[in-house]
Amino acid sequence: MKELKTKVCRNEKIAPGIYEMDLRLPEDIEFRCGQFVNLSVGDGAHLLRRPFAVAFYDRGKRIIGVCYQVKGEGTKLLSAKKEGDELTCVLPLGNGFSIAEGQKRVALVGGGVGIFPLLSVLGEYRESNKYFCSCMGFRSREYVNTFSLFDKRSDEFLAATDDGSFGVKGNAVQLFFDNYDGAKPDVILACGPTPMLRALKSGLKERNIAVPCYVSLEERMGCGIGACLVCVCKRSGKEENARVCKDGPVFEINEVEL
Amino acid sequence: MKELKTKVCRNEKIAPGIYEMDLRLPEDIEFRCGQFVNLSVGDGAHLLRRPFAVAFYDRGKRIIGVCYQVKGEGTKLLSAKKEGDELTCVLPLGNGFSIAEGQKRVALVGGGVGIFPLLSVLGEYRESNKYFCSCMGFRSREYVNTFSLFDKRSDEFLAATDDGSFGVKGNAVQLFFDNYDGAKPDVILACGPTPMLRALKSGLKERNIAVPCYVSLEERMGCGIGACLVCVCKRSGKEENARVCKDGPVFEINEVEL
Amino acid sequence: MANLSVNICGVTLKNPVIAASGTFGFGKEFDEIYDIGVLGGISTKGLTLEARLGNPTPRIAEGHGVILNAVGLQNPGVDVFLKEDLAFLKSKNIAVIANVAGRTIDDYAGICARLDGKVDMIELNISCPNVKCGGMAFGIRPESVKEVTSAARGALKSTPLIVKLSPNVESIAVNALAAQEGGADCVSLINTLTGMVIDIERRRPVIANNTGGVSGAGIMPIAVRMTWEVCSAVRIPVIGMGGITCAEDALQFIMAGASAVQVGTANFTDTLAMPKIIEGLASWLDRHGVKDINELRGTLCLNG
Amino acid sequence: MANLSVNICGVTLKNPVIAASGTFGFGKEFDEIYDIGVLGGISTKGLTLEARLGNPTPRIAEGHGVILNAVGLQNPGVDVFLKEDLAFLKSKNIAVIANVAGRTIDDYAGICARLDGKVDMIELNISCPNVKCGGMAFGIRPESVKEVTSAARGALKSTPLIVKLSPNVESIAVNALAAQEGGADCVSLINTLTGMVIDIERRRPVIANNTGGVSGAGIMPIAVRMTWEVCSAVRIPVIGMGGITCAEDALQFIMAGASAVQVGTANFTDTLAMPKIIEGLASWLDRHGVKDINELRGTLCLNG
Ligand SMILES: Cc1cc2nc3c(=O)[nH]c(=O)nc-3n(C[C@H](O)[C@H](O)[C@H](O)COP(=O)(O)OP(=O)(O)OC[C@H]3O[C@@H](n4cnc5c(N)ncnc54)[C@H](O)[C@@H]3O)c2cc1C
Ligand SMILES: Cc1cc2nc3c(=O)[nH]c(=O)nc-3n(C[C@H](O)[C@H](O)[C@H](O)COP(=O)(O)OP(=O)(O)OC[C@H]3O[C@@H](n4cnc5c(N)ncnc54)[C@H](O)[C@@H]3O)c2cc1C
Ligand SMILES: Cc1cc2nc3c(=O)[nH]c(=O)nc-3n(C[C@H](O)[C@H](O)[C@H](O)COP(=O)(O)O)c2cc1C
Ligand SMILES: Cc1cc2nc3c(=O)[nH]c(=O)nc-3n(C[C@H](O)[C@H](O)[C@H](O)COP(=O)(O)O)c2cc1C
Ligand code: FES
Ligand code: FES
Repeated sequence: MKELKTKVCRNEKIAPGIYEMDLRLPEDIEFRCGQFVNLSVGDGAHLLRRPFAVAFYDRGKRIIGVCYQVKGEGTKLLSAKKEGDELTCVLPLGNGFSIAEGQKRVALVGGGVGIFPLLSVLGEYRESNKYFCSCMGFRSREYVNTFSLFDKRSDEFLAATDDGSFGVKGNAVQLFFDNYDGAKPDVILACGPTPMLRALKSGLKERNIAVPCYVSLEERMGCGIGACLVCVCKRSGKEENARVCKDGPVFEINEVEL
Repeated sequence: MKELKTKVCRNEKIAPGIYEMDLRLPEDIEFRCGQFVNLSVGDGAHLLRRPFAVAFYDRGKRIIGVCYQVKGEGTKLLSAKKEGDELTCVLPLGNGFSIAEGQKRVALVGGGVGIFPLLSVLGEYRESNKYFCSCMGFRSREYVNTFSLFDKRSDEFLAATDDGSFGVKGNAVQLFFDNYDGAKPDVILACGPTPMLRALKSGLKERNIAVPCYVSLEERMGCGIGACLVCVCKRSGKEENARVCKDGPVFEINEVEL
Repeated sequence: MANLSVNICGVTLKNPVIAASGTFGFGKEFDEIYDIGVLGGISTKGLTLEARLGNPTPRIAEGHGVILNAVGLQNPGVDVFLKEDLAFLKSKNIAVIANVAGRTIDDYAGICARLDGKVDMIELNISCPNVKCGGMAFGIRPESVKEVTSAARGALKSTPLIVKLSPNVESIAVNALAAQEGGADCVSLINTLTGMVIDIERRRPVIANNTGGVSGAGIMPIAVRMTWEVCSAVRIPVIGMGGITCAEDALQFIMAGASAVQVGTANFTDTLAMPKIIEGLASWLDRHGVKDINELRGTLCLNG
Repeated sequence: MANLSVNICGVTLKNPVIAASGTFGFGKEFDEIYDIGVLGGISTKGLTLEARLGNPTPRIAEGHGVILNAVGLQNPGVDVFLKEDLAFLKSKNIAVIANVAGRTIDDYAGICARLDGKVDMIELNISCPNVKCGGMAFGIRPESVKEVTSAARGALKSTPLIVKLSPNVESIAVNALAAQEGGADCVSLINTLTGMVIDIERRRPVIANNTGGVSGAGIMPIAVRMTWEVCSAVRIPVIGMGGITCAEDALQFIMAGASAVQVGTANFTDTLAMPKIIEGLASWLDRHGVKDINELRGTLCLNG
């Protein structure tokens, strides 16, 4: 974990309300897929950094890419940043996804901004012999750009939209279960809004699927490094909390209460 | 008085710790010399605008120029602004200097950042037949750039530096009185730190000089437009305050307590 | 377009956005920038019986996201206000709230008597931290809040009385109840929090008065919490303020239970802040399909 | 280089910069970013007798220049701290201040007894606004401040006792005096101010606990004023905090009379905030020809 000054080298709208920002790091950093960065928004009125998944990483050029949706004031400020602007950040944060040697067939299930952490999985395992089946849900065909990267890099790409304007009508979890038999995953990696992850959890239970499933969680953060206990979630069946920023953001789906 | 969005079109260091910033106005504004602008510093942590004299004005291009010294946080933030950055401002503010028809010989007495409001006088009376004698004081020869404009535009230019590294050793007020007989002004316009203005006031009294003398004052401001009564000074011999932002910043030197 | 007008103690405001006392003078200067007739109302600079010069300068300092002021009630006195400034405000067709401050209880009663029937509402400033005697002294303990309120109430025949509460207290809700018991028709809050900024080079407080009142965006969470506490405690209408800079901020106060809001420091940061807030409210309501701003008042649901 | 070390109640700190309770855990995580051995000290997360889970999430919200938190004293309990976390902090050679919180007066005494002689100082958190019983309740009225202080004092043989004061009171100086009378060796201030941020889309408070404690840069003028009031009132040393982000901020507290400072929220904005403050102090002193930071303590001159 390091506190670093970075320079914006690109900040472009890639879909309605969604931007990709590339940041140049001053030094070499090692990342694992699913890890995140805690980014300042560059205005004195905002004391908290914003956590974003590192969606892309070009280690040679020392450039990380984050994709973010404009939600509140912080992301609005970020969207106005220009090439050359400076932002500070802390990174790499969190545990990240890991895929065991024996897990050959990987299902990626993503909804909304939850798809971005999953992009880094495809990046990291680009050269591997794993088989990736991506089930992605998004609002409408206007967001199709955001998702084209999954299409290109996945061995199998399935899309759902809320309004059916692209792929099938429905959400990522329905899509996943509808295609489960074809996908036959050894491991499931998922990220998205909490209701989606809840649906995934209960769907797995109902169908008695015991395949390991890892989810990346979101929680409001203070320090982002594990010190302040702001970002906790409950461990299932224990009187104990886990820190999303340090013990997560990736948890085995049955390990935590959603 | 208007609230306007402006764009930075230049922001350059012209002397140690001193910058000139040019701002493009979205519409035509009429200025009088000695008026000022109340400028945002472009960061949410700073709720107050900063007042600066409009040192230059190119009405054709709709560009105003302010020269500022980096003092605290606000001016530090300003110094980091780049071409294209947006700042909001309120302008034109204050009463400004006025030179009566019959006042042909004008003495300008300026010290430190107090020289900048006086620059606008030379700009406004560029085409007039007035005779300008400028007595300017500054720290050392490193600041000579800042003052070169006075040199070029004044009919007579006298300089003093604290360390004698340029012009004579001393301050602007000493310089002015030492050369008073040559300057023979019909009106004196002055700006600078309060101790300097006090010295000017008592010097005029001692020497029984009755030539009208106008000074531009500085005071911390809230609204900048006359509503909040934050920026007052005392009117001499009256139980009454004047507002620097609205009734001033220019006052006849005997009208106010310094 | 949605209805923005609200009624407080029988006074109709065309919208719930009022200029906060001390930041807007008597309206003339801001009217050079925009037509202040668009506002719901204005609370004047604090008026005293006689003219006052206020505190020495500097009277203002800046913190991070906040400012401090110690103007100290400079004003021309209530009679000059009535003669020279009231007519202009009346001509603007906005609710005119006279903010009044006194040294003694009799002062408060006396000023109220002179203003009775001439302005739309009176706001008792018993919470100004920047004057040596009077001012905040009355605003700290519930007993004295009640006492000064009833004295003012007794001096008024027809004008509704607002009591402006200090946040520098143990329980602002208890003081609001005291004002209600004393006969207040409305309470407004918050006045400024007491603060200090030190110039470390000079090793002196920046403000000549040493301490000043903290206001501006940074205090808003404290002001919202207090507004919610007071709204939960009293039956009378509440006017909320403290750090409001945009329509969304104003809506936090309204959902917490405020009938209207005042905007102070934001007028310094953006001289058009209030007209923007009013437009912002209208467009928020339209976007959310809310027909009447009165439907939003007190709609806050607590968690858990 | 100037001397930065200070002595508080017989404990020597290599510099006056202490990590504020609750923002720094037990130091392990920040030590992954920089060697926390450079700090003057650390005040631990609030410790209770038994382990606690704290409040539901969200536990944090943002205002303008401030944040709000309602973590609610999640901690592993004092015994686990002693067994698992203390050794690491001791190995860092910094002053270890155990921040303690209880539900009852007996709780406070019990925790103090367990910590006595094992840590460098104990800081009584009688001012946490984010827990239902105990916490702030003790910190509001001077009588109960004194009572809980003497109970804690009675349970301690060798460890100096700091009492951490709440700003949500009528007079923090009166409460500081009450702590001094109760036997406190030192007071620290301020804890957070109570606030609320409303999510207007959901019409609910952002924080699950509804209200939270306001901290960060925006509260600094209030904290400086209170530190100055307390330093003017008590004989015992004072530790100042609230919104400090840089060396110049820390110097405001020191000139107001504080012997040391704590830094909380700034650790979130910049994980290197504290080492930068320490370096900044050293270079400010050198630039100003001040040989010893102790020479600056309480050097504030009032205006007028
Ligand atoms: C580990 C992690 C990875 C994330 N990755 C991405 C990503 O790749 N792309 C993306 O678009 N979004 C991502 N998010 C969500 C993103 O952090 C929030 O959308 C963002 O912080 C909102 O900031 P704001 O200033 O626009 O909103 P505001 O409402 O102004 O923020 C106020 C505060 O709440 C916090 N906050 C608000 N919403 C969230 C949220 N959903 N999760 C966490 N904190 C929140 C902010 O960080 C800030 O502290 C991620 C969140 C986490 C925890
Ligand atoms: C009418 C007028 C014209 C001015 N013209 C110029 C100019 O042309 N060039 C120039 O360099 N300076 C000028 N000044 C001074 C300039 O406004 C201050 O140097 C500047 O505001 C300092 O801001 P800061 O953020 O660096 O300081 P900070 O200390 O961070 O400022 C804190 C607050 O104090 C105010 N403040 C601090 N010093 C002064 C001061 N001397 N006068 C007024 N307010 C102050 C700031 O505006 C701000 O509100 C002028 C001042 C006035 C009143
Ligand atoms: C410069 C200034 C002067 C003020 N003068 C008064 C006053 O005369 N009477 C009063 O009741 N409040 C006065 N206030 C307090 C404001 O009316 C308001 O309560 C406070 O500033 C909080 O609102 P804000 O954060 O929107 O500014 C003053 C505030 C400022 C900033
Ligand atoms: C996330 C968080 C948790 C906190 N937990 C505690 C605590 O357990 N005990 C305590 O005494 N103070 C606690 N505080 C208060 C801080 O120690 C400090 O008093 C306050 O934040 C003001 O300082 P700052 O503005 O530098 O943050 C906490 C503050 C924050 C932000
Ligand atoms: S954000 Fe501080 S522990 Fe996770
Ligand atoms: S700054 Fe408000 S009256 Fe001058």
